[in-house]
Amino acid sequence: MAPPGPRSGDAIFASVERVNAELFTLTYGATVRQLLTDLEEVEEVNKQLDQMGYNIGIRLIDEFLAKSNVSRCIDFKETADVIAKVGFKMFLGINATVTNWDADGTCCNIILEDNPLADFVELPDTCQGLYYCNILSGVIRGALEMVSMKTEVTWLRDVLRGDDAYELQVKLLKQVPEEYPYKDDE
Amino acid sequence: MQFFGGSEISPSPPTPTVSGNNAHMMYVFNRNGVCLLYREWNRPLHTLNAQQDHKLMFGLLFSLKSLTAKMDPTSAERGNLGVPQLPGQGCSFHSFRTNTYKLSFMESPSGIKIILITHPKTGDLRESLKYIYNLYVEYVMKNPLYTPGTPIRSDLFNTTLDQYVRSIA
Amino acid sequence: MAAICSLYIINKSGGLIYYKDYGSGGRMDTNDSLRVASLWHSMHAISQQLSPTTGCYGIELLEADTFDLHCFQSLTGTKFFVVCEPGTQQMESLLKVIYELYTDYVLKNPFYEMEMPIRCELFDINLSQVVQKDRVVLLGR
Amino acid sequence: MIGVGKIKQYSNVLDKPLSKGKQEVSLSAFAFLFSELVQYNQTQVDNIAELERRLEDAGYAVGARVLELLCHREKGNRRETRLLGILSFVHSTVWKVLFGKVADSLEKGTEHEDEYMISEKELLVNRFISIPKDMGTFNCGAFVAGIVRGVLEGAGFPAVVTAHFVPVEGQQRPRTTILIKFAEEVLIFPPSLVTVLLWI
Repeated sequence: MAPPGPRSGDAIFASVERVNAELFTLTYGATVRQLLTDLEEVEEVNKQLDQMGYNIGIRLIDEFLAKSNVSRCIDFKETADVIAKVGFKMFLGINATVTNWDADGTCCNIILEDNPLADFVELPDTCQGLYYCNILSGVIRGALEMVSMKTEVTWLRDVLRGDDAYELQVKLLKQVPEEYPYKDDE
Repeated sequence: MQFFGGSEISPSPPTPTVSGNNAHMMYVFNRNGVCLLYREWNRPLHTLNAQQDHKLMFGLLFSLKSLTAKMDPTSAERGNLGVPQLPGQGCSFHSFRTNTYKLSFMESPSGIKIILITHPKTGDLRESLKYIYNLYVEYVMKNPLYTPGTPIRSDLFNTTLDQYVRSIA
Repeated sequence: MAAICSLYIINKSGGLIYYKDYGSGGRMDTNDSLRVASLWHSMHAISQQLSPTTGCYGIELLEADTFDLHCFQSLTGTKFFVVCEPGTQQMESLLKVIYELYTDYVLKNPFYEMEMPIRCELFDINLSQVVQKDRVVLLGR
Repeated sequence: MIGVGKIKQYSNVLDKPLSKGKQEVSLSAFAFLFSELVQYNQTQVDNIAELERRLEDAGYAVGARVLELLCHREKGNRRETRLLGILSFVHSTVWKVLFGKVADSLEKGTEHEDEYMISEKELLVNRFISIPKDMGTFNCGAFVAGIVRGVLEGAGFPAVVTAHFVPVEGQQRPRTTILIKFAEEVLIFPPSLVTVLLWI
């Protein structure tokens, strides 16, 4: 029988074990605070958060693939779409919409309807320049890299910096095909 | 791993005959790795040139045989990997399947290896390969003009083979 | 003859990161299991090269005289394969369950380093519940 | 301590209600984040005691906020003043909010007056974690110990809180016990007495 198509984000979110978002939010808050204490430089914290997100992304992608029954990740447009729609719902219980694709389908924006990372959070002025939710951009970059798509993920809008929504831009830099690893004198 | 016989020229692939069946292609190798026959019926993708393709196929068979001999859970002594097996010695494989094709494989005690690549859902073709081996014995081995170890050029064999393969896969 | 003979997990560069023998035909020593893993990795890659059509993802089932070998490769390149009695059923779903155990008890373990051999107690405990001795207990996960 | 991520006392978006705490994320999201928090801290320390302390610190900050959040939401800003009251508040209310269930057990220590133990067969944070043999008795539950200390001290009950694996026969996995050792002034001057004194 044909392999079942990718499961919807809601279906997966309903079937997995869930926890109170506050535990997640407060733990993330503690993580950022630790980085601010250890690193002081806000720009360093942004980098470290992105790196931590990357470390999560390269692990989390396998769970995403296993639970979402996504069978192939060839086309960047399709992959980014399914990761945004299914991934954010499956892990964070939030809806994300993918908008304004560029002509050749290698760059898109993802708008988050909600953001559990940032509940109760208000940046004091000592933290200007901090991308509080930078772990998310790292997660997407790490996850996509594991399915051979090198990307650049940046924040377009951030509520904690005064914008009206959270919006990321995902740009495909290179699709790294798995080269045939054996020289021909095998 | 040097296992190629002297002859450099391998049979040039015949023009693929359009056939309704879902058999893709067939290889016949002798024990020295010479590609005696390559028939192609439906192969949209060629990643390598003919000579590399045949060399790679033989290499795959050789290694898979030594792998299966090594992994045979029923025999205690296993020999070690990569050591050439006598044809028919130890546990061998008879087919493998990927998402795009099924490869059926048969090896005679004389080291003649017959490989048929078909649609992934094809059933067990072990009997069919035995039958093809008989065709090979009838039309090739018994043909006085054929010198063993050289590519097969018998049209009668090819047409009979095409008909048969069309009927099974 | 046990239904399942052994289980291998290989990282995306062909290194063996997990090997479990279910005590059927003599355990393979570590060198051999490492060699089997890297040989399978290259066979799996070569089989894609020989595909008559595009979109080939490598060997999923190898049928030999005395065993079957079922292989699942994740889109991230990690391979899980199990050696079992010829004709054993449910191996695809078993491999899927093992893949999910891997995403839970290996990838979520802070003390597991990516691509390295798996030494996670929880992975072993949960695996032993799915594969008791050599019978597969496919409880609804 | 830089005050980022502090609870919103006031919010310029006045219409945004403080969440009732009904929103959820997947356990996996928390597990991957927590795993990364542990891995990050491993790079910042050179021994296990330090790693435990750093996780405990991280937990402490969470605990302090949980107390504020819950007092506002659950107890209408009335502060808990009795020792057993705060312990059962942690054992049930805090555990339910953070881990979705009441803790398995709350016991008073047998040897020492000032010791209490909250135990959990499978502490949520340890769900997917296998401790390598060479890390001895290290327990990532130090994070939860920090949360408990944050709640207790925030409520005026200073204590030393540690996490321990306790083997359970017949079980392959040990349970985790959060050991609470109250400071003596808590037993001599319980906060209820202190608050009375302040009013005089």
